[in-house]
Amino acid sequence: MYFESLAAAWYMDGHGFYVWLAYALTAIPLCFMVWLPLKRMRQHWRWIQAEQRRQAAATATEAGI
Amino acid sequence: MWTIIHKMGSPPWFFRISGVLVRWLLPITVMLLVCGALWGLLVAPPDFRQGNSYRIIYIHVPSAVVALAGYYVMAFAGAVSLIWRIKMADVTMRAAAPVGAVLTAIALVTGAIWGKPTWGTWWVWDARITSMLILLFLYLGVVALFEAYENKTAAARACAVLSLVGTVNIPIIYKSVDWWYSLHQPASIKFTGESAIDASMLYPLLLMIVAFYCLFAVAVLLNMRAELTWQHREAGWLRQIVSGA
Amino acid sequence: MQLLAANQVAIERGERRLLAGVDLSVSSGDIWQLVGANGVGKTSLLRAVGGLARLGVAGEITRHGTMLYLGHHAALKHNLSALDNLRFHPACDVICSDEDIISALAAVALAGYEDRPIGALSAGQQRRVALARLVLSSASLWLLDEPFTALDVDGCAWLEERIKQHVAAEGAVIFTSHQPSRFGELQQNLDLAAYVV
Amino acid sequence: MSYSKTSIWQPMSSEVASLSIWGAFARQFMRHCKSLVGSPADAINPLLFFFMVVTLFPLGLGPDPQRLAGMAPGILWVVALLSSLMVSAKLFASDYEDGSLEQLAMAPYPLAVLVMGEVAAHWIATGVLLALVSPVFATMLGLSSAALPTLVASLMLGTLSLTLIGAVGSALTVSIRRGGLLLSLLIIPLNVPVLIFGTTAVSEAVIDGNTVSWLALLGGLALGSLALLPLAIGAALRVSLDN
Repeated sequence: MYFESLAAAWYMDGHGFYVWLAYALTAIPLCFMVWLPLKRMRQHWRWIQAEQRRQAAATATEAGI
Repeated sequence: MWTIIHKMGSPPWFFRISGVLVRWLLPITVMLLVCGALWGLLVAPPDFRQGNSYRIIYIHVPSAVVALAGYYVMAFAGAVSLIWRIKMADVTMRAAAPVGAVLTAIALVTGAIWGKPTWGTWWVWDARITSMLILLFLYLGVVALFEAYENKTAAARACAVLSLVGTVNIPIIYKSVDWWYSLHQPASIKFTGESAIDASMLYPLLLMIVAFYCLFAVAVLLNMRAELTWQHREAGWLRQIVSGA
Repeated sequence: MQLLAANQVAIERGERRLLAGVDLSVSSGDIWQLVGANGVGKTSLLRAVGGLARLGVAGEITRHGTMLYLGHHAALKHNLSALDNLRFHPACDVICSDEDIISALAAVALAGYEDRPIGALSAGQQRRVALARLVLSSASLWLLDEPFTALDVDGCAWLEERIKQHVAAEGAVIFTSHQPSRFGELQQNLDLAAYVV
Repeated sequence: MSYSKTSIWQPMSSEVASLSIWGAFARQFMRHCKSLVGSPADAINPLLFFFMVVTLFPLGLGPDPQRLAGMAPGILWVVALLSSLMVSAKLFASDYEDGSLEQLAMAPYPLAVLVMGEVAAHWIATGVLLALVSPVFATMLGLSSAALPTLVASLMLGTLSLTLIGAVGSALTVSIRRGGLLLSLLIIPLNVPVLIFGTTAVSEAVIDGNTVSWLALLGGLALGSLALLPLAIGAALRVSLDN
């Protein structure tokens, strides 16, 4: 490690604010970029499962009649 | 070759392969990103002229590089969709556009933040930043055009035409902005030559570039899987996967 | 002579499937009417057959000879005269002299209107300028989308007569209309309800 | 009024003759020219727009002649770009609405060629006209008269590219309701090289520098656009017809 302490790494001779801000502003959209399609996928997945349950219920009642 | 193209056009096959791929690629990408970021932030020595602010390079350059490459990936998918009319190419194009736009935006924002300690101002009309800004417009154009069409098959076609025109134009735009800048370059701003970069700084940069490529691939694949799930929500093969899981 | 062969044509718009498995063979002398409720895909099929709609059209469509398409819109520029509109018609299917155009306009009861800007004509008159193409064109297969709308009784009679002449002269017509069987024995119907997915 | 009741269909004398591809191009060109003569506002409005926006710059920047003259190349070119943007929004709109586009697509000639007839007429009515009138506005901004020939030449070549790029954008957005803003998003980035080369050519002319190479670049762009963009315009129009 180049820095002597975590505090020094945080401060970075006065440039810490810019560097950490840049990394934070990169990390947030990157997380969203991965999380959003996963969330969409999960929603579609649930929709299909619900649809399957509905169809199963429909065929069950038909068979009952 | 043809069998591969044919297979890639088949959603069930793609869905299975991409599932395996993502399962492996996602952890690897996260690992690469964390390692690269820690290396660049904490281990690499500071630049002798810019001090520690140069550490932004480890996200700025990779995002810019991958954003530009992403446009070519998108345009290639567009060309495949126009020529061979493979629906999967449409899905790829649609999935790549927002990812590329986000990466371009990241490159712009980090560039601006880097500019403050280096040049004393948040925004400089530097050749590369200006080119990135135009690339962002090109990406946003594709995304907006896709959203504006009601018929999504037609939307994919229109976007393919647009991204191909854009691809031909990108080198011209970059070159013209370069000339424009060298004509107007203010004397007060100086750049560190990239050729002079030391190996101890270069390795984490290369690592981060690889990591960003992986991230692009993962994000595109995830988008494609989400889109395919919706498009084939009525299909038997997908229902089997869902009920089997 | 066969002018058009459509084999197992399927049509989808966006994600919505409209029709599937449509077979249609049109030979010279045929009058085909596309029948079906609103939104069933009559216009879409007509456009697919003519090659205007390409996306989402599957199946095999073979065309022999030239085609003339007349859609809902008349393709007339409002600031051009009737004469200029026909002379520089965007379909560019024929070269015709001014005399030809003037007599064609006379045939659709628009004698003396050739120099009026289209914008100064009524909707029905504009429709008739568009129909004048049926006199000028040499196309063998006519694709007419709702040709009888906005026409008066005389106009409808003229159009029926013109269509009969065309098929008698080895031509063929496919048209859509809400009124059933205008041509009685002469026409064949393609009921699209049978192909709805 | 009565419909003629000719019982036997007589083929017209000239009906079998068909046009050459250039004839078809020329016919579309003539059609659009006649239409422009019929409503000259389409050609005059961009000039008026140009005039008015050029008037705004001295009001916004101050009347200092030196400063205005320094900025004149940039101002003139940016305004030319904006007015081309404005007119290209309407390029295919009426053709799409009145069904002319369907008829063009049905014509037995490549759509790209037929549409180029229309684009050529549009370029002459807006681009060439603007280039010819631009010295008036340039003089008002104090651009040195030595630079005027270069300005006219650069606008002449540049507006050809601008028109073609605008036609691609117009073809892509013609089937979209309220596509105006989208159109600017699509074509402004593509117009950047034209703007840079054009402004630089005029600026170089002011300082008596190397104008030829910049004009050559503009010419190269125009030729490249002429070679490639008609295909894109044709493909985009077909897509729009399918939307």
